[in-house]
Amino acid sequence: MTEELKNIIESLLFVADSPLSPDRIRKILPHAEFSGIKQAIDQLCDEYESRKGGFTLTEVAGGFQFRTRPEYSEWIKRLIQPHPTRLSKAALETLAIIAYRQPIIRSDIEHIRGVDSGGIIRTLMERKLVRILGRKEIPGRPLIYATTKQFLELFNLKDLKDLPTPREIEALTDTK
Amino acid sequence: MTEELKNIIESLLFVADSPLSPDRIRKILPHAEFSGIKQAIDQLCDEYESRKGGFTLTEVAGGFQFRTRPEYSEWIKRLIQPHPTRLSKAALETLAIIAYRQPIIRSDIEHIRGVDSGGIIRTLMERKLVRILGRKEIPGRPLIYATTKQFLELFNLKDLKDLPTPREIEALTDTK
Amino acid sequence: MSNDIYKVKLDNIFEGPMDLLIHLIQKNKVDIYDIPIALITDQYLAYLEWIESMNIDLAGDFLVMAATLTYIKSRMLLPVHDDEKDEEDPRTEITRPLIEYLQIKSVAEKLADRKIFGEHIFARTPCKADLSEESDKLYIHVGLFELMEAFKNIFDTLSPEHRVDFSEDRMSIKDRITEIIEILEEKGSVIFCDLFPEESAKSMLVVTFLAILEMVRLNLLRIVQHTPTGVIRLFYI
Repeated sequence: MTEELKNIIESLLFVADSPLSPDRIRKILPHAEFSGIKQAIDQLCDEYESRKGGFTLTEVAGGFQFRTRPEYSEWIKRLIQPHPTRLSKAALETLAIIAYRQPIIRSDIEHIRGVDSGGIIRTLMERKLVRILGRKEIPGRPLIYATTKQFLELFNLKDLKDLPTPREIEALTDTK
Repeated sequence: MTEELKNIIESLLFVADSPLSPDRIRKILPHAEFSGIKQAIDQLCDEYESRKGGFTLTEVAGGFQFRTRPEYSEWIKRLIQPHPTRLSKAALETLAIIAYRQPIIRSDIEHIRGVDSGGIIRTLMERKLVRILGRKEIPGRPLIYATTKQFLELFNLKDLKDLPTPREIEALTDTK
Repeated sequence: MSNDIYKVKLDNIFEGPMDLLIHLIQKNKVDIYDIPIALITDQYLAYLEWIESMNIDLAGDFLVMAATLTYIKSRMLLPVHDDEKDEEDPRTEITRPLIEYLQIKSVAEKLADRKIFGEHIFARTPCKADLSEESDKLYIHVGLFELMEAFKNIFDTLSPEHRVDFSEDRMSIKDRITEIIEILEEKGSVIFCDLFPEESAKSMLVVTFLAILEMVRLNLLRIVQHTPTGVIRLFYI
């Protein structure tokens, strides 16, 4: 086992998103001896164990993986954001309509999209991207929707005027 | 700075999916001194640097992140399928203009390159290397562009001051 | 001439006039600070002719540069009078942008030479074991670009009468601000909905709203709403 082999294996274990078995590593490094790979992994395990740092190399599910030590999970939980959620295409479209046409009432949104949009508007409101501005003084007094401050923050905009205009969108998205 | 603080910071850096700044760490560990955090990071950088293993703690995009050493990229690419990152010559030029002249408007970019650049700006925005900063308060209120954090991350840059300096243009024939 | 044509390789189709100029300067091995403008201009124009003869559409940018070069060439031919000695070399007009462009090119090359993240250098892919539990705090991953695309898709399907001409609106926002200020100067405050009479056109609603936003930004207005669904009132500061 050479020092370089150990380093290569360390970098592989580092980038892998699941435990790596010696067999798997062998397939990536066909020139290496199987015994050398095992030896390198053992040595890495020892090094991280004696170092007693923030993470260790642990044998798990038939392979090896770097894992944080459980003592620090409290802090790690503070760091880890929940999985980012994406906005669905329909939600994004509805948001775009509200952003560009605000203040707007639901029936106008639905007129443009051609489909019922109540559920999507509710989701956008729950995510605090859209808010109710008031009621329109027409029969039925429908709610008027507009975007929120969080909307501007999400898209890194100073104010609504910074939204690219349709013409600018055209100019940028035309691939010619 | 205690040994434990160093370990906690190490575990945070280990699980983070993007570079962590000392400020961000401070928010997670409110009981820690800012100077202690900085000291712990410095010490970790030194340890990984002198260890010369498979990865190092690198300063990038205003924060710190564990990153593999470039020597082993050949093997790592056998393990994970990297996303294509190649930028065309035109895209690189446009990106360089935005990086060095930001905040900049589209017509200034096109003035330097001498050609229409809308499609390329669009690609750079799509890849999140460039973003809209706002509008310039001149007639037409054009959009202002700037580079993103992802730009720094992609090119392994600490901050914008870390950008390479342009070559002195003396005798043009030297550049062949 | 036919021999020359054979010499032109595919990568000699230049992206822009600057690329072409730099190619010509390099090919002739001349000093960028002392460009033989007549020679370069002639070769530039010859190239454009060749391109046109190949039935390749020329971007307007190439023609603008041709005009600039021809103009500089003509100025260089004029006799210099004593009182004009201090005047700038006409070639500066082209030298300066060329040097700026060359600097950008050199920087772009240096960027391309760097170790690229995701190509030479990698970070960890956070694994599921790290993410112990999902919190209910949501964060949304979306860029302005996606929003723009969404709007463009919608915009393309809109019938013309639904489209709002934004450039027109811009003009009228200032007018609307003046009108609102007049109301406020008279009354001191106004109910938000009163600024949106039901008979007004859709574009007028947008203009009024943008006017109010602009006034808030300029610190002309304070907006008050006592209960979440209550009356919104605007006060003149």
